[in-house]
Amino acid sequence: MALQVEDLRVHYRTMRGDVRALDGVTFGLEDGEIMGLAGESGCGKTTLGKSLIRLDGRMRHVGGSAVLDGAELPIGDDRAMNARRFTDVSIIPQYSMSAMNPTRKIGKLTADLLRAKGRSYREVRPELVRRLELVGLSEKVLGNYPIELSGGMKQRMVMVLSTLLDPSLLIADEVTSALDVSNQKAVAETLVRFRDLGFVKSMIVVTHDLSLVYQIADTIMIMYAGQVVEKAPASTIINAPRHPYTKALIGALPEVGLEYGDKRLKSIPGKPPQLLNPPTGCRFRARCPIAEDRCAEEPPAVPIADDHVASCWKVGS
Amino acid sequence: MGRYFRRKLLIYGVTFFIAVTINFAIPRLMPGDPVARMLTRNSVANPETSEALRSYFQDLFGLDVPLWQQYLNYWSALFRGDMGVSIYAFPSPVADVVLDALPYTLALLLPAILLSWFAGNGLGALAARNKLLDNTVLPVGYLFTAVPYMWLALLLVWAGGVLLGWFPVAGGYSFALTPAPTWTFFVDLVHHWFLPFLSLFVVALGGWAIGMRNLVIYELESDYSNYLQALGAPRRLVRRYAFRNAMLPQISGLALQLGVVLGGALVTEVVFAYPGLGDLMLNAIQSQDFFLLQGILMFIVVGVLIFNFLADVVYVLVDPRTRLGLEGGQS
Amino acid sequence: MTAGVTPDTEVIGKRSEHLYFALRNPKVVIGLAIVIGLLLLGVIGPFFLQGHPNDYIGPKSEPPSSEYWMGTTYFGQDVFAQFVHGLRSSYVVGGLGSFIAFVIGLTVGFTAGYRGGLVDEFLNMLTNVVLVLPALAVLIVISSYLEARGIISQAVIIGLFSWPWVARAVRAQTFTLRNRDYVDLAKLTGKRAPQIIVREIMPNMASYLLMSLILLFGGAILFAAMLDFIGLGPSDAVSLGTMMQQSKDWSALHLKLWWWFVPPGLAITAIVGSLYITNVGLDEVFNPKLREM
Amino acid sequence: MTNRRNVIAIMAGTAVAATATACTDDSGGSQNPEDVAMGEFPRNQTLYTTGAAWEPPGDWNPINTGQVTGLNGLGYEPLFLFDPNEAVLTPWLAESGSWTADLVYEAKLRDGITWSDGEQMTAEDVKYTLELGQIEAVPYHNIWNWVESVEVVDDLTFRVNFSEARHQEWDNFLYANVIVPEHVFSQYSEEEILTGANEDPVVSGPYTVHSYAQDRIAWVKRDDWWATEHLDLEVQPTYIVDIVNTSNEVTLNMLMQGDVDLSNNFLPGIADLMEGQPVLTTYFDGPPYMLPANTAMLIPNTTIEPLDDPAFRRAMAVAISPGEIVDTVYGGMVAEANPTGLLPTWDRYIDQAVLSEHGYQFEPSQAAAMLADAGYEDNDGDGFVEDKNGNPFEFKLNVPAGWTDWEEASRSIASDLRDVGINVTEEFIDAAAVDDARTSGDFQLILNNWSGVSHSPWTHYRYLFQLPVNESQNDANFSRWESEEAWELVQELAATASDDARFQEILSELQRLSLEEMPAIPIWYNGVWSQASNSVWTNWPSEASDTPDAFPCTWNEMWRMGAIYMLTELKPAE
Repeated sequence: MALQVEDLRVHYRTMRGDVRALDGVTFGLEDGEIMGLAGESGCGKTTLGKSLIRLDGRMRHVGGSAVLDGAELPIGDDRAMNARRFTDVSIIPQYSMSAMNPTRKIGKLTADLLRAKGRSYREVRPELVRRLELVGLSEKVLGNYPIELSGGMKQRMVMVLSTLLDPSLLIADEVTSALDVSNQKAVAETLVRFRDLGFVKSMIVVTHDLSLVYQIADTIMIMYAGQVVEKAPASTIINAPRHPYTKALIGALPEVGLEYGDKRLKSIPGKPPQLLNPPTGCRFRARCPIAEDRCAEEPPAVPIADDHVASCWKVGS
Repeated sequence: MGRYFRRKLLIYGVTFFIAVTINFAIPRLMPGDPVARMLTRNSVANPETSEALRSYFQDLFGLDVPLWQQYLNYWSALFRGDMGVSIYAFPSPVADVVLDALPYTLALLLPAILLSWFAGNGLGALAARNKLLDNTVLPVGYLFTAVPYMWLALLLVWAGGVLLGWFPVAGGYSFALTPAPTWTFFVDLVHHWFLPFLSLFVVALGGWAIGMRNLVIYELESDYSNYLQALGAPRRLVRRYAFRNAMLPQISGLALQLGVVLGGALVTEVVFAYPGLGDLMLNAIQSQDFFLLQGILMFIVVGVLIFNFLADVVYVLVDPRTRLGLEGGQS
Repeated sequence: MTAGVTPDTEVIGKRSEHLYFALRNPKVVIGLAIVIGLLLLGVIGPFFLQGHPNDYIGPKSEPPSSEYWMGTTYFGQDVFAQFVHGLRSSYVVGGLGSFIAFVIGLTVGFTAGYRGGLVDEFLNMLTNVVLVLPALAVLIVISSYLEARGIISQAVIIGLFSWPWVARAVRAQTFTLRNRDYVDLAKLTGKRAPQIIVREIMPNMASYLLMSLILLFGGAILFAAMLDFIGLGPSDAVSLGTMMQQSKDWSALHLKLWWWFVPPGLAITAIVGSLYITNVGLDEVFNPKLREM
Repeated sequence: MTNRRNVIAIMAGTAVAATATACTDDSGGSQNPEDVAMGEFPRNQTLYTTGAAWEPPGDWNPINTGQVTGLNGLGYEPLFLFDPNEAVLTPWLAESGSWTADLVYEAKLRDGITWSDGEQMTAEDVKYTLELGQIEAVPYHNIWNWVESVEVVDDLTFRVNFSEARHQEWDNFLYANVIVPEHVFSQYSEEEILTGANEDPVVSGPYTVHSYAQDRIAWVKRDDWWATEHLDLEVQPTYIVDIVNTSNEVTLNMLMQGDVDLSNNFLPGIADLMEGQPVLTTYFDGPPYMLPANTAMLIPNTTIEPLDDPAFRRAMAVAISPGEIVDTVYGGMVAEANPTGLLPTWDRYIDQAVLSEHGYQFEPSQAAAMLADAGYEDNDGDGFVEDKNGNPFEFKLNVPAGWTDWEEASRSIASDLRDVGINVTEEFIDAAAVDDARTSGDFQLILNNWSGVSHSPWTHYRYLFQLPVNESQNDANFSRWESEEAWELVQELAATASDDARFQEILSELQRLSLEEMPAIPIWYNGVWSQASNSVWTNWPSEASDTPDAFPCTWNEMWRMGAIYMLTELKPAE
């Protein structure tokens, strides 16, 4: 078990009070597992991604824990967390295009980062160059400024950079959203390759693009309104989802390979509840076609198979 | 890069052209007849004499030919470095009078603007990372930027000059000295220079500090800063990057601010009777010496243009984006 | 990234959110309080004082008293009367000057940014030219040739030379906004350019425009003060700048008439300073990032 | 003589030198004697003055005006000085001079007057100077309307033949114009003579130019000044540094810091300041503090109704309160003008009979009455009278914007006039615009004070009545008042010697005319602004009997009226 998250609660401070972006999230991640994390925007998937590496200014760690390789991640403590970043946990951000300081040569940037981690650029460089070639970048880019690279090049550069110290957990946050279909494929494959080559142990791929996750992820976790609704092997989620929300999400999925995500979700009647003071019980019940009185109470996480969990009253029976 | 500079130079060229044209046009559209003024100053009794003088000055000032020809003459004269004769300092040529005053203004302006720039940026950067500073230094900064130059200057003279008697109250150097390459003279120059410089420096300082503070904050919130932090880079590194990038806009700001600080210098000089362009300008105004006034404006404009161009060069040197971006690099 | 906050911003509109923070931002509140306070004094004050502020109403060089709140000048003019009238005209210059500059700046900026192409080339050139010209020097030269100088004429020439940086910024903003989908949508629905600019683009940079207007205002007041100070002020009216000049010319400091010398300078500092502080406050209101500081 | 242009080089040079010295010794080289040679004026041998120069030194040419302070007096000198107390010309360069015949004037120069380049001054120089006047554009060109020829009798004696003996005008020339060295000026082209700068002037006076800069000129004492031998006169200061006028503020600061010994510019509130600053003195201890220098008058444009009506102008005169201006604006630093406009110097010429008959004083009610009698009434009830044809009128009183004391004065005048129903408002326009208006006649009311102390009231009446009225009036009769009778008298006056009985008759007649016709309304006497500091130099001219009574003034026209004696009488402070 590489990562074990227990009842994680993270809130957003706003003028109206706390928005419960993560409200008791629990899941595990095996070594070598690539987990797709999907759901509507606002469901908390990005928040979860961030929580595991760096809370931004308005986030507050309210409760729960995340244990990585047997050592707890000090989510609430930015300083303590620093020690784990890059080496243990790393991220490929949504904004790869603008992730690198525009006024610093890429090589120098890398050197700075390594020095901060007490590693010598000179020692790491050969490996770095090898990995660059792996993703089809020449050694020269190290002498370039980010603006001299194309979008795709930047994306790959960031991927190499983020995984340079072989972190055991990598969070890929909407990495493909900015790219065209062909690049998406390439990036997705690169992620898998990185895992296979052991550059990263396990990976959480945050996305709204189910079809893409389906191709690379071992497991998929679906979130709704700040909570986990279902987690199972990719194929199970796509072919035999149990939770009504997942069903709605996948439901009429005609064939794999078509981009779904938000476009499709709009067809689910109603809107997700706002998380300022969420309703008790099952949060999907307002939109749930099969909701019943029981759903007014918090549904349990029902283990369907040993690698398949769904939080719904109806899946048990 | 070449294209970048060609463009800039074009702009400066046009600016110069327009400035010269304004310079030429304004006086001729405005009331106040310089020749009549010379005559009244020569207060000549009998008509025929005044007529003789009038025609004499007429062609001395080149007012006796058609307008378009005056304009052409004006240009050709300009390139010969001939800006006409000053009425205020008759009969010295305008160029000489201005050149006399120029060093003083430069000596005031350049240190004031550069030092305030460095100090201000430092202060701003500090404020951006330190809540306490942010709440103490900045409000003061706002006040300083808001103080009318001359008012501050007057207070400084009164305090440092009259009450304490630490500093001289007027002039570029002691009236007891004649310029000479001696230590005494140099010390005296500095002594006279300090208060005017200080009042300029203080006012400019605040502006830079505020600007820098905001820029740094923005940079600290930018994507690359987030990425750095996500990868566990120490705050020192993040700040260093942010500061470096925040400097860039400040550099182009340097050029733009020049005009403003220069304005300050003009009025400050008046308060200290500091023999620079500002003081000269006031005298030119009071004696309706539009040749001199034009000459001064001319020098100022050229100076500002040069300074701007230097700023551009520096900018290109420090910011790869301008450099590469204009060589046609992607994105 | 906004995933987490989308819910609440849906619930509470941006406008009210800004207002909410504005009213809770000390910088904004204090700054505006001072500016408006002095404004009111300048607007209302004169109505309670009869006669011209330059009339010789009382004893000469009188220190502040219950009768003459700010004392009297060297000639026995009521400093308070001059002060309130001065405030009024300074606000007029600031207001009118900044308004003119603002309008020019917007028009040039929007046209350049929205039309692009040659129009942009030309306007941008124009902007840069005026930007490089040393404003005060030019103002001095121009106004030194005006025969009868008035507050209005002063405001106008100030306005005519302080617009470029607004134009520049607006142009840049427009560039980024003009390709937004809602603008394209508006285009498709056949709205005409001015409409689009006013309805679609302007609202999206309202905060920015407001702030630049404030800065212009402060700048105009300072410019006016400088002109007044070197004797290029309105020859017929009283402004804070002319007060400052008068008190200097009649060596108020030497004659220990501080009550004549201090108020005008202090008032200008207060007004402009408060404007700047308000501005920073608003900046924080409009940019949550700064708010977190 | 060094010039400011070097400063650029020097600053650079010094910076280097300075840093060099800085490394070697921090005490600096100030003990080094040659620094003094470099021109560091010893304070106790130097007189610092300001108030005379309004522009940077750039013109050492005595032919045209607008020259550096002291050029005519310290540098060049006239044949005679005018003694304002005795109202007589006293010999200066000339040892003696007199009318040897009706149309012949002969004078003898003092022996052994040397120009600063060592040349002797001879009658040739005088002849040359006079004949320069034959060039049209030379200001004293007009003497050749009545001078016929100049002959050199011997080295020191010259004779002038006249076509008409204009005594007053000739006297005016004798002390108002300086003698220039022929051997220098004959080298100049006509243009150089008219507008050349004449740097490094070759002079006959007690000082020569030491150095100058944009904001100052320094004079250094000559050791071979003729007057030391002939008149046993010795100018006390070795150096005189005259500082170009700056603002009142700055001048006051310098006075109070003891950087300036004598300020000849109007400084507001000096009266109040002197209480706290015993070291400062003025000519009189109490009001009016200053000696009168010229008469400030309200000039009506008599070419427009109803200003063309003497009765109306007299009413205005009665309506205006000079006292208000004297007290409120000047804080008692000036005196009310005599209705005749004649300066106190000329008191002896004032005809009391005429004055008591035609004189007047501030009396609003009477002014209103006078208006009514003259047929000016307010029929449309707007509070202001209309002109004789019943048309309302509104006049502007223009003064140069920025002339603070005049601005205040004009406010006071305008409100006085409004009080009696004459609709006048003050308007401050540019100094140049005022000049143009005054010269071209395109104005309604202005203030002017160009009638100043001189050897004879003739200048005053020339100023008032000069005819003909030209397109542009440059220095006289700005009212454009055409009184043939008066002008006849003025011309006769010009040709009448002061000791001639006819002289007083003419003056009485002119006084009557000026009071009846009121071409201009005298209001106050501008002072010979003079604030001196006793910190370094003492024994300034003052009313006290044990001090000199010369004008304590550095204005160019004052030296020739005895101000030069101020320098010979000064004493270093203990």
